[in-house]
Amino acid sequence: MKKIEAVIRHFKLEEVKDALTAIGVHGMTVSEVRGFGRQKGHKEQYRGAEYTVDFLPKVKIEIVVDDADEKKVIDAILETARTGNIGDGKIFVSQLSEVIRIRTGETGSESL
Amino acid sequence: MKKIEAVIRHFKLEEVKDALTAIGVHGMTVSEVRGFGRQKGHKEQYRGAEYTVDFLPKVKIEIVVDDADEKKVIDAILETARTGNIGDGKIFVSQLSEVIRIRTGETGSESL
Amino acid sequence: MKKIEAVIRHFKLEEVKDALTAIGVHGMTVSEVRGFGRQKGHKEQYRGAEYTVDFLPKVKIEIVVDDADEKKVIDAILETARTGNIGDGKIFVSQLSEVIRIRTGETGSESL
Amino acid sequence: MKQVLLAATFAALVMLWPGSRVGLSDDVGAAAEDAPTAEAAVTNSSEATAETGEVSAEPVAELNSGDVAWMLTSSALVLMMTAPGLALFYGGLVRKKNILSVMMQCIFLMGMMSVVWALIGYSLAFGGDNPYFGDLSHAMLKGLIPASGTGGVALANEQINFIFQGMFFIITPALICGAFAERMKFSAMCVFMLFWGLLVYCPVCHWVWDGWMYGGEYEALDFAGGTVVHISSGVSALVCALLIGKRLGYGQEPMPPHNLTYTMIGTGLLWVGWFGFNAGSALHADASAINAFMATHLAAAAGVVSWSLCEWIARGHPSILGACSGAVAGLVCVTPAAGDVHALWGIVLGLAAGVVCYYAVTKLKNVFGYDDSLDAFGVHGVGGTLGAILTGVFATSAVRGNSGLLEGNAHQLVNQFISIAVTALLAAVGSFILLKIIDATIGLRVTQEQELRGLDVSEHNEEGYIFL
Amino acid sequence: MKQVLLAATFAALVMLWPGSRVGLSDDVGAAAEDAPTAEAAVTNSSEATAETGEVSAEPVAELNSGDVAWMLTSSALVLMMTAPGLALFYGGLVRKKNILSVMMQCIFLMGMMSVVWALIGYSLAFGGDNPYFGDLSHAMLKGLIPASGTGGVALANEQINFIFQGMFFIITPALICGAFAERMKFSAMCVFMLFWGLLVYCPVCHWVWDGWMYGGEYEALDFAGGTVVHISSGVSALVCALLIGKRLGYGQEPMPPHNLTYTMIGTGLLWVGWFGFNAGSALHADASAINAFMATHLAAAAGVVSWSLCEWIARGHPSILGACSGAVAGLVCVTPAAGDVHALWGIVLGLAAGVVCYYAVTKLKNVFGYDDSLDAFGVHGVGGTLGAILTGVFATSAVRGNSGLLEGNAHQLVNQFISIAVTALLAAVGSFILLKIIDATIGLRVTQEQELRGLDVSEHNEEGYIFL
Amino acid sequence: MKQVLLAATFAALVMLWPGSRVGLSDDVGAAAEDAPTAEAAVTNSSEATAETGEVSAEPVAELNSGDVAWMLTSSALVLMMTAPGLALFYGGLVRKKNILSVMMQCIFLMGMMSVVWALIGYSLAFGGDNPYFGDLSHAMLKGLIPASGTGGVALANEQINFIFQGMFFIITPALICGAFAERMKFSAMCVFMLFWGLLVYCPVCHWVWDGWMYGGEYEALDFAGGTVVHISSGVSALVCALLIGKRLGYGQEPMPPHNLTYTMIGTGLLWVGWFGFNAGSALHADASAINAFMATHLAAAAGVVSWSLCEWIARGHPSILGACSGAVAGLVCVTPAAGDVHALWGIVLGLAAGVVCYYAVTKLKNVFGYDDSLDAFGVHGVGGTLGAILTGVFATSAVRGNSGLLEGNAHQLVNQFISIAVTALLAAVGSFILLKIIDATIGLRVTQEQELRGLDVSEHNEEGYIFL
Ligand SMILES: Nc1ncnc2c1ncn2[C@@H]1O[C@H](COP(=O)(O)OP(=O)(O)O)[C@@H](O)[C@H]1O
Ligand SMILES: Nc1ncnc2c1ncn2[C@@H]1O[C@H](COP(=O)(O)OP(=O)(O)O)[C@@H](O)[C@H]1O
Ligand SMILES: Nc1ncnc2c1ncn2[C@@H]1O[C@H](COP(=O)(O)OP(=O)(O)O)[C@@H](O)[C@H]1O
Repeated sequence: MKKIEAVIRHFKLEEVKDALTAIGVHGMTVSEVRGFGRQKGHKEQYRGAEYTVDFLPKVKIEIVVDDADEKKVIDAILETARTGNIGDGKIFVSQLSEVIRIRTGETGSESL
Repeated sequence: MKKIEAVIRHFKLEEVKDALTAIGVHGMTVSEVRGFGRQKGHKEQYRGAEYTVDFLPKVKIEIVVDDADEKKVIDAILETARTGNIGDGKIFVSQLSEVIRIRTGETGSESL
Repeated sequence: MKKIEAVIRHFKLEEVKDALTAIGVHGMTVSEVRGFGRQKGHKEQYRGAEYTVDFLPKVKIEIVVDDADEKKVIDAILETARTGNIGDGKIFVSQLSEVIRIRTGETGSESL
Repeated sequence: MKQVLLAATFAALVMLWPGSRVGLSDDVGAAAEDAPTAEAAVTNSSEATAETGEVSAEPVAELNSGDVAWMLTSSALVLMMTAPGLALFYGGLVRKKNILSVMMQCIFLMGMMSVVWALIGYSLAFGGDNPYFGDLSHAMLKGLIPASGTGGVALANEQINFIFQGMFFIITPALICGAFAERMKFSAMCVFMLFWGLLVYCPVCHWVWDGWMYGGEYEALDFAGGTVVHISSGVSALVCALLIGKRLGYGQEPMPPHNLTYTMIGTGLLWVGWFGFNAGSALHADASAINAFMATHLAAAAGVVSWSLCEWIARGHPSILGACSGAVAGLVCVTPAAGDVHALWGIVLGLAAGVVCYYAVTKLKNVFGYDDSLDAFGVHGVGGTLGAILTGVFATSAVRGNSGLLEGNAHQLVNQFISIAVTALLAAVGSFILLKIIDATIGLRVTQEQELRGLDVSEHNEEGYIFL
Repeated sequence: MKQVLLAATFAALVMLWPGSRVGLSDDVGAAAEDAPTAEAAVTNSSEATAETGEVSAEPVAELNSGDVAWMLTSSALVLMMTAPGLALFYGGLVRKKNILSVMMQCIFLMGMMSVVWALIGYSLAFGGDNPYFGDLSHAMLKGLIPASGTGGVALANEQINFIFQGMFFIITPALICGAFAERMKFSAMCVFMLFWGLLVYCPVCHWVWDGWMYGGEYEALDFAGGTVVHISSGVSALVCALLIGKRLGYGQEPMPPHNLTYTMIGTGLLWVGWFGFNAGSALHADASAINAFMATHLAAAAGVVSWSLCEWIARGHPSILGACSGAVAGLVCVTPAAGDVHALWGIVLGLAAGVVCYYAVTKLKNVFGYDDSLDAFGVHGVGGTLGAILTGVFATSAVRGNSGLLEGNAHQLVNQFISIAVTALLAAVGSFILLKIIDATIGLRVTQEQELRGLDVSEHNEEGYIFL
Repeated sequence: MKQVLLAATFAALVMLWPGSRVGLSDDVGAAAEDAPTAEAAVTNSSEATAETGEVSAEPVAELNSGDVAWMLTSSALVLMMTAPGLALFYGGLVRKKNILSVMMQCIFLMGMMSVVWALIGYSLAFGGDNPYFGDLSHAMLKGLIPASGTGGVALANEQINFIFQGMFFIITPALICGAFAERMKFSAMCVFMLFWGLLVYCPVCHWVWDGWMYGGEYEALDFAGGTVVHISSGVSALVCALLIGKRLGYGQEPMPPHNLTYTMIGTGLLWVGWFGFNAGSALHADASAINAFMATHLAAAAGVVSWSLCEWIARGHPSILGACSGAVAGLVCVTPAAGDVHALWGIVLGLAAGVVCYYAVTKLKNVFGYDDSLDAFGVHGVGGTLGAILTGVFATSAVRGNSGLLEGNAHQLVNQFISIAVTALLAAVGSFILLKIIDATIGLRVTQEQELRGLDVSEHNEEGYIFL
């Protein structure tokens, strides 16, 4: 089982979700994050104080899939989340040793 | 060392925490996430616009434990987080290569 | 490629970021979490009700780096995030099987 | 009674009476006799006018623009108490998933109750001469809208009374919402409030401000609604809390207020709005209004201090929720008294309310174990009762002519207890019956799943905050 | 015309006229003739006074303190409608990343429009005798500031008119902001509003309240601004929405309101403030103000009920955004009518507005496919037009002397249509031309990147909430 | 002096005085002589009345209901400035973890200062005839509560003064809280404010509005509190900021406002409330109130424009915090002037305040390096001083009879500088000594750990937002 984490732009979330649903992914977990990278942040000024805000709002999605589905999920994300501008984000893939569905106790592919 | 991630329902958090404390787990990290899965979302309507909100609020807990404790932690979660209804959530387990306590620099089991 | 996750105190974030930038880390992803550990929480009282709030606000940073950089990143974090008091947080390291830059499709070290 | 001539003559007499307290006329110094519903007398004449189209004989009286200005301002302030005041105060105390449901109750009651007030409520509360029941003489705004010309002073007074009292008809039910917050069906809430307003509020209002407890042997002192508003709503709230049962997870999971900043903002607006509520109840911009304003302000202030000190002593820290609750407790407690006690007693009332309500919401509730989610009973029921009693103790004749126990008038204290008992009884029995009927028909409570998901989404298809 | 003597004599005559409705003097019973801008007549005398330093002949008239109290209170209430009222109402409806941009529009308009009003706007709206155009007789506050002594009643009246009407000059453009929210350049907004105020608002205001539609053959009934405020802004909003185009992602991604609690708080404050808007438009604390207050309140309440019921029937749930929208729709619709219909018609107006605006924002908008982000047209344009028409239907002579269709006066209804058409035309054409010019010069819209990032950061370098 | 007869005679004389400015009586045109504390004279008679129970001789004067309506409304508006106004304005500017601590300071001061005002503060500020010190003649509300009947006009006036001025006694200390926000101990804050109120505020208030700077050779023009409120609080704020030291991490970590939407809402409410503050300071609903209202509104508007333009030029973007700060700066600056300058000068004052305060908070503070967290000094100290000076420059005799430098009265400007210097001196020295004593005893500052955790949790055991 693989965990695919992708940090993407906010306004791409719906599109990515639809693409993933289309290829048969049934679940994902999403969280708000702030990202720091090549994409330039912005300055904020409050009265006499000025800050450079390097952390920009991003969305992190986590999708757990069978090893076999890894590639098509990655491709779907690459296709839909890309704008071509700096700041589109990253995909990180890692290995899971176990996946369990709490409701039933099922494990592995069954649990997804 | 294992990292056990569980996506659970909000109102189960206290119960799960208590169960884990009871079996000797000393720490965990919690974050707000939104989950998409088999559990049906709801419709929201704002004047002329209607959206299906597929992402439901969930809580993600991350617990790092010695390999030896993996099973009892999973069992504790399964027991307390289950309601039997769709949407109870998942448990994901992965391998960590290193764990360090920032305060002391201790590593491995010492650091938990 | 390694993923280094660190749970740290809020007010250490800027310092840690600066230290990491100084040693050449170009990106990180940050999220708000709540931590439960040895650090004592506090009591909150609302009229007749009293709760012990065990979960304290923390910041989680995730940094993906080449295996070679793992140590210097960890050292930078240990140095800057430490106050010496309980609650400084943890560092967790895990192995990634793949890293991709969405904008370009580059993988591995190229993508960071 | 409905004869034009009689009514017109009567009205003219009333208006001409020296120091008459009926109209918003230029008479000054009548404050001691002043009270909310002398207007009842005027009603007839304006009705007569409305029906016949003839101008009644009012040779002297003129609308006093200062009184009009103050009463319109006060009415606006009392509306502000419900929204945004109470909506924020209560809204901040629930969990995030139920914030809109609380606010919806407030805004919808502003709509529904106002329309009901116009169609029939006002008439049941202020129509007719029967000391026990209002009649339908003002139903459908009869006698409340001009039939020719601007209708004269009598009509204006009746309209002012309609407007001002109508704001009370909104906030009183809204206060009850604190008891069943986070679990009651919206439809059930609507039905309950509709009938509660007509069957509990209107009678109590009629008795105390226009019927057998208004003047005469059983006269109850209730300047601005300690009995009519706070006891009636507070006791009904308790019944609601008992009948609807506890929230899922109550006592097991933490249910902290999701946004105390809202509660604090709401408190500020309630405090400000309460000036309209209490000082507006003088019905004139006169000495009585000034006295009520001053007593009200100092009672609120004293409530903040005493509740905060209770916490400081008991817990080592004063809390902002405590300070806010203290302000509201002080305001509730001074409500019946504001026109009959001077400001020094206002401070005493506030101090007492802070301490007593503190114990009510921190100890009493836990002892009895009911889940009055936002302490509608603990603050309004308890504080209102305390205020009604203390009004009977502290009423000072120098203020408006009424004496309390301290001035040797034990009879007044007895009357206060009668008014409390009668009001509490009607509120309890009425609410109980209504709730039982609703429970047996459409049901009181949302499903467990809806409750867990939160009422905002499950009842209104909306979310309060979408901070993405 | 500018001769001192003539002016002074004229003023004295006006002030002495029995039942004169000019001054805030003690006259009562003149409500039937009362209307916003009889003050125009007074203007000349006060100018004369200001210029010569001589005290004009005003032997009798005194400032009526009750009227002053009410008008100052009303002015404060109307300001509160823009901020925090509208700022919260609109602010809650946008996405989080644009909350400050909406609030900034409100507060900056409060600044800019007020200064412009003082320098020239008031004069263009209320200066001079020409029925079609205002003049510069009041430019730079001429005749609006004391030259010696306190300036007498005429000056005070003119100042009150300046203050009260100045608040309308703020909120009217602010309403338009709902149409182009989340995508318009701040600088373009400033330029547009500046000229819109002078070239659209001031003429309409002059025509309806001080010119050819005020009294005379083409008299339009617009008590508090259904035409001047709501139709003018609503129609302009539609033009803005059409010309500036849809928001990026409109119709594809969800754009739910980020904070409905703000929208609800804003609604409460708008409702409260609207009492100043409508009842203040009586310009006196008199029977007319009371009538307007009552009609306004009941229309808002009825709007809540009817919009909620529409939703309940169509969707199975009433929503809080619906209830709030209904309140505003009712308030908009009763605005032109408040002084000419009684409260029972107020209820009818509110009910009608709730239903009609519900369809406008849920169906109409989707059919035509324009992106009126916050439904400025759907609520203010549609509701204002409905109100203007129904005023011509329901106007009741018993209230202020004006009759509508129901009393057989079809002529009034014709006049209402004329006023609607003329206002809509000027608003549409004026806005169109202004927007085209701005588009061709500085540009209407932020860049795509700025829009995606949100206007708060890209236009103002700030974030609304930093909840770390 | 305390003899009944003498007092009654004196009171009667005062009331009968032509154009008397004592009572809220029907006299008009006396605005030019009008000023806050002529009431001091009345005090004695009402006291006498209170003590003997005899009705004093007041054959003519009657309460003017319009004035009462306006003063009660104004008092309510000024309370609204502190909560929710200032609580939101300041609350939005701190970091999330300290939001409740700021709000708690506001609400607790509303409680504590009001009670202190009743027990002794008012007496120290307005009691007795000594030009330098108030006495205890009004302690414990003596002479402020009715002893028989409603107490007549004199009592009513005294009560109005008590109520209205009492609201100033709340907001002035609350303003100081901006300087030490996010790090001061709550207990230390309470003790400091208690003594600051009695030892700094009351004397300054007495001097300027009831003592040696009120009338006579050293007369300072301070219509609504530029000196009494803004300079006293602003200078004290600077001393607090210097003595308590910088926040942990100041200058190193970003400390952006956590919720600018609150700051904007607060600004709106402050602006609205300020009408009560400034126009209410006319003490009547008269021409003077109208003038003050107009000048106040335009100054606020001009402040928005000029601060925003400064930012637009310097940074390329106007910000919402800038616009809000500009509004407040304009309001502060016009406060001393509102009753003595006409509205055109109001615009000038606002423009000047926007620019000067912009430089004070963006440059001055950085140059000197103190941490005045929310710019209490930069806005209130600097803006108040600017206003006090410009009042001495622009005061126009046509408004209220007072002339400034522009009308050739350099003496007034000298007096303004004297009042500024004396006030600043007392504020600085008084605050310094109090803070040093508190520091040596209970300590000024929370522990480092408490500060890092945030004052909400560490001082009040509560969290502001729980958005789970
Ligand atoms: N080394 C890294 N570790 C973790 N997250 C990263 C790293 N580099 C980038 N990110 C995440 O990816 C996002 C996009 O990266 P950025 O460098 O701005 O653009 P791009 O991926 O287009 O080159 C960042 O905002 C951050 O959240
Ligand atoms: N493939 C997946 N990858 C990541 N998270 C998932 C996945 N499937 C489900 N989840 C998470 O688990 C939650 C519960 O899943 P759901 O399918 O709704 O119910 P159940 O687990 O009871 O079958 C989801 O809300 C989501 O957060
Ligand atoms: N076993 C664990 N699994 C996951 N997160 C942990 C664990 N133990 C601690 N943490 C995280 O680390 C933070 C600091 O831990 P704590 O025990 O309070 O202090 P310290 O690390 O200084 O001993 C916690 O708040 C929590 O977020």
